[in-house]
Amino acid sequence: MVGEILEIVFSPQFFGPVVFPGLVTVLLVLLTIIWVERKIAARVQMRVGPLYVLKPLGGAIQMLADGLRFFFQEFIIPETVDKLPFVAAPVVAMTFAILPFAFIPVAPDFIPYSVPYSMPVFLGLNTVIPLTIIAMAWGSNNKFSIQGGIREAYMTIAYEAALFTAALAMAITYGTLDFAEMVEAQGVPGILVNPLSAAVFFVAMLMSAGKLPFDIVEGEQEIVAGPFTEYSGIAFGLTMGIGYVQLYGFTLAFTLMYLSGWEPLIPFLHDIYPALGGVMLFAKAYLLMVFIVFLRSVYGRYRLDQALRLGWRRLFPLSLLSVFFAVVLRVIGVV
Amino acid sequence: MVDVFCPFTGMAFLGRLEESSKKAAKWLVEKTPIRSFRDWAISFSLWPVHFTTSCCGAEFAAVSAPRFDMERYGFLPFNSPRQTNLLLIEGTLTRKMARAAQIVYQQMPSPKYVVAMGACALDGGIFHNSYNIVRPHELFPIEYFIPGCPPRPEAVARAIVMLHEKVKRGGTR
Amino acid sequence: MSSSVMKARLLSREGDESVYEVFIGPQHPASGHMRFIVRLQGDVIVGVDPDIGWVHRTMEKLAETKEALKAIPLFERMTIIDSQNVTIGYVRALEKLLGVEPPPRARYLRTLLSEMNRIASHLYGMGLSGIFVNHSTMFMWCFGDREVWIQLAEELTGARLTHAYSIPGGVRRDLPQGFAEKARKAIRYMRRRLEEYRKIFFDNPQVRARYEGVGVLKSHEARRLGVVGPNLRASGVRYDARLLGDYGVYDELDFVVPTAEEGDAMARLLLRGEEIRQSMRIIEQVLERIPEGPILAEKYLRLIPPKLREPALKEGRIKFPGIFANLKIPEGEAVARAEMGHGEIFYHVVSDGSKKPYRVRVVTPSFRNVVLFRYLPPGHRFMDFPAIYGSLDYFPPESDR
Amino acid sequence: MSVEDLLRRLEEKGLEPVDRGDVVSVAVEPHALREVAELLVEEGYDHLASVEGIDRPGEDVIEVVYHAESYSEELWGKLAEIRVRVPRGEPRVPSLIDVWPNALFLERETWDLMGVVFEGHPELRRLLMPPDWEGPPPLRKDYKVATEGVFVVVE
Repeated sequence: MVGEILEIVFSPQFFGPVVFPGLVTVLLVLLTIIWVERKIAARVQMRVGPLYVLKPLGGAIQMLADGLRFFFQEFIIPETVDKLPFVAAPVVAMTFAILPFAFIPVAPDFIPYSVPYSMPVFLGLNTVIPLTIIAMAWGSNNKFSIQGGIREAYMTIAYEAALFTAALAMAITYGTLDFAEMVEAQGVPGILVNPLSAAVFFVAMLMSAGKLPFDIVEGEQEIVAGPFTEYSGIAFGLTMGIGYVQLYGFTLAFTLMYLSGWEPLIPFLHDIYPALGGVMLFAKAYLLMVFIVFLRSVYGRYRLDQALRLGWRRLFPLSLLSVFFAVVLRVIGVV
Repeated sequence: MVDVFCPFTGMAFLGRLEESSKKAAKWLVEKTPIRSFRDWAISFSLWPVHFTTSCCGAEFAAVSAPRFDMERYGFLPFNSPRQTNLLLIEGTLTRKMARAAQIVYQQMPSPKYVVAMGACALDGGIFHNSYNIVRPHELFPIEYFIPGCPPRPEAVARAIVMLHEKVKRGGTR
Repeated sequence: MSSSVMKARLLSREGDESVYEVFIGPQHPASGHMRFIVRLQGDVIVGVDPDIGWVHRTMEKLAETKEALKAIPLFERMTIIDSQNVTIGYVRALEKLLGVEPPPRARYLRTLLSEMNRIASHLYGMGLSGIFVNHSTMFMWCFGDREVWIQLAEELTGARLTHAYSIPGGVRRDLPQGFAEKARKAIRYMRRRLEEYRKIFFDNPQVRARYEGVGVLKSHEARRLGVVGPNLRASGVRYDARLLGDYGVYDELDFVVPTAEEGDAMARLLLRGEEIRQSMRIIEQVLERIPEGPILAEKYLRLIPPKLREPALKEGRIKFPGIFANLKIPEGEAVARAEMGHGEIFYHVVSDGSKKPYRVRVVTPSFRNVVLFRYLPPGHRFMDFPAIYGSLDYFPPESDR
Repeated sequence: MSVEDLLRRLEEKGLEPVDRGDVVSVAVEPHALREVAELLVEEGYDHLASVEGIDRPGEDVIEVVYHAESYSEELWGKLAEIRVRVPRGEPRVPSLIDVWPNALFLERETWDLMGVVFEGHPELRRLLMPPDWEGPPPLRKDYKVATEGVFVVVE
């Protein structure tokens, strides 16, 4: 009985989405990365940042306090909102933010759902989130929210084309649509093979996760909290998490596609349990996330039209160029 | 609020599903370990709403700025009243502003706290005979008053720490 | 541009049903204590209606109910971040009515505190302009460095923000020991920090993208609209109330009133940085040249009882004799202008010969800059609005009084 | 564009300008206000520094005082002051918004706090006072607020 349960728990199909890289790790990442973000910003800004909540660790559980506070706080459903989308959208958004983790391989023999096109599935599932955010904005029935929803809609179209095309370039380079095969095909990290595609993917990733300098959707100086203005309590906790979960997913994908994934594999850990072989992958992704949240202390926010212009006039042509580059590489047979 | 058919009527839910589930949730939240957990979380996550009523706002800004950095206690000024739980009345409350302050207070989800800052928020201060001010204690239940015109950031920080301790030991209800 | 065209741009426009009205404030991350009714057509602003008065604490009326001297701390509350510059105009107006002139040392001390306040005020404005494009580092740095100047001012006057330093006929306190060294240290620190600001903020491509070419105010428009302060000088008009020679010792010092030609938001920000540099130059010169002597006019020193006068002069602290609060202001009128961090403040004091002023009219720089909220944003994107607001360094309690 | 020119031109109009050091003051009738204002603009006074009302219940008038300022270097130190006396019961003066665009908010504030009606001003709405303010304009002398006692002990 216990053995069966353990077998289920440690089967890739369960362990992947639920423990690593899925739900549990997502929560852990959420708890720490926001603290890291606040702590880095504080350090740059000559401050201390969260501290007294857990002094020996520099206040590392600050987000636990914030999260619990949101959890126990009243969840106000205003009279004027459209109740179904208002309540359901954050949950749906969170679901669709976590679902893609089922398609992320973390180690050679540890692929939760082995599909030959995990990359498009991963990206495709992520594109549902903007729709739920627009649903939130519309359901909130608030002027700021609707402005935020419109911004989200504009931004989505601007970055998605570039994001997909950049990923396509890598698919052509490696000749596969599967993350696991991509990692195996990477002798040289993809970022060196096709830096153009990596750059485009990186910027589009920032836009998608709504991180500075592209946190336009939540632009607090103009539209308070954008689509999330009316949310309180646990629902706001969810909406706040979406961006970070998305970021985590994208950094994992970035690592798999451009930073040679779990390589170099640590055989010792991999032998104990295959998922432990994903430690390198996680470390790379986490470092990338730390770098991205560090941008908060360097940049402000671009304007909506500037971000759109960047998306359409720069990123999209560059991504097409990267596809062309990938085709050339393929034809001359470098990879 | 509709009557929901429930086979366990009289057993688990007394009549109205929504109401009794609320009651059950409340009972659960008020139980000691959960309640102290909750009080701990709230006390380390006092987020004041971005609402500047008067010139004490300059000192309020200094409280979250480097030298006094109240973020050490998890104090983070935040955008919308819906996501915050602390209303700091920063100085004089004019009649025009009082109405806005009331709306902001109503928009905040409970549990919520009000701290009044400055002599003007106490009893008018230097503007005690003005024709355009109101006393905040007539409008809100105020946890702490911070005297001073304007109060030094240390005083504001002290009030926040006091509120933090009061919340932590469950003294705010 | 003829004034009728200008007027047409100034008037509020309601717009038709295609206009999307957004109420920014009074509770809003970027409004502070005021409200803007922003009318949008798509993403483009058609009109902005500034709705001020949320902090109207009736200063002009209350000044009529107080003895003239007691109105000094009252007026400080208009611009608590710049309290020496905001009261110096009132003090000058009273001095003109009373017919006293401050002794040279007092004038130097006033200049010293004025410039320290100006730096603190500019840092406040620059910090806000940072947070308005969500550049939190600039905000925190400026507010952190502002504490340096606030601490210096506290050492000089005894209060962090509300100094009430200038009184008719002089100042309240003398220079404390070792002040000059600390001030020079602060100046060295600030010079280094301004370089760092340039690196992270003014040369940041993102900040340049947001501020350059936004909210352009041309020179002739600035003249006609009566815009004041750095906002005026960034449009290429060289005017500064310090140059009038009415107060302080500015005519004896070597400094430049910086101007810029562009007139956009970036120019306004850069100009503030340049003014901080000039203020630091002034402080250095003041510390070098400050003469010895009394800090209160002879006329009022004589009012202090002899046994208190000696210690007061020795300690450099003036304890007000009771009679001082009950000064009768001679009948007449006086105007005074002074340059605050935000711009020029105007006082008109009318006295009927009693202890209390009959009427005090004060027009604050922020109030004169309110027209810009009508004038500048139309035609810009919605997201430019915080940038314009941030660059104007508008302080609502000052405007509402 | 100099102070002498201004004084001469005002005297040509039959007015009596007074030079009080930093202010050139001229008293006009309400109907001549606009004319004088336009003259000042021609002389380089390009904007207003202040519009105010002084309530004088003893003489039953409200004195509306305009201070014009110039950014031209020759006129820096001199303000131009126009004083208009209007009856307290019905204080009406023509609006100067066409002459000085920045009179927009200054006049609106004076209407708000002093009750002076500026004829032709396009938006005389509440500016500083709450929109539902009732009662007399607060800056008038008959609007009383509590005064402070004297707390200073005479030594």
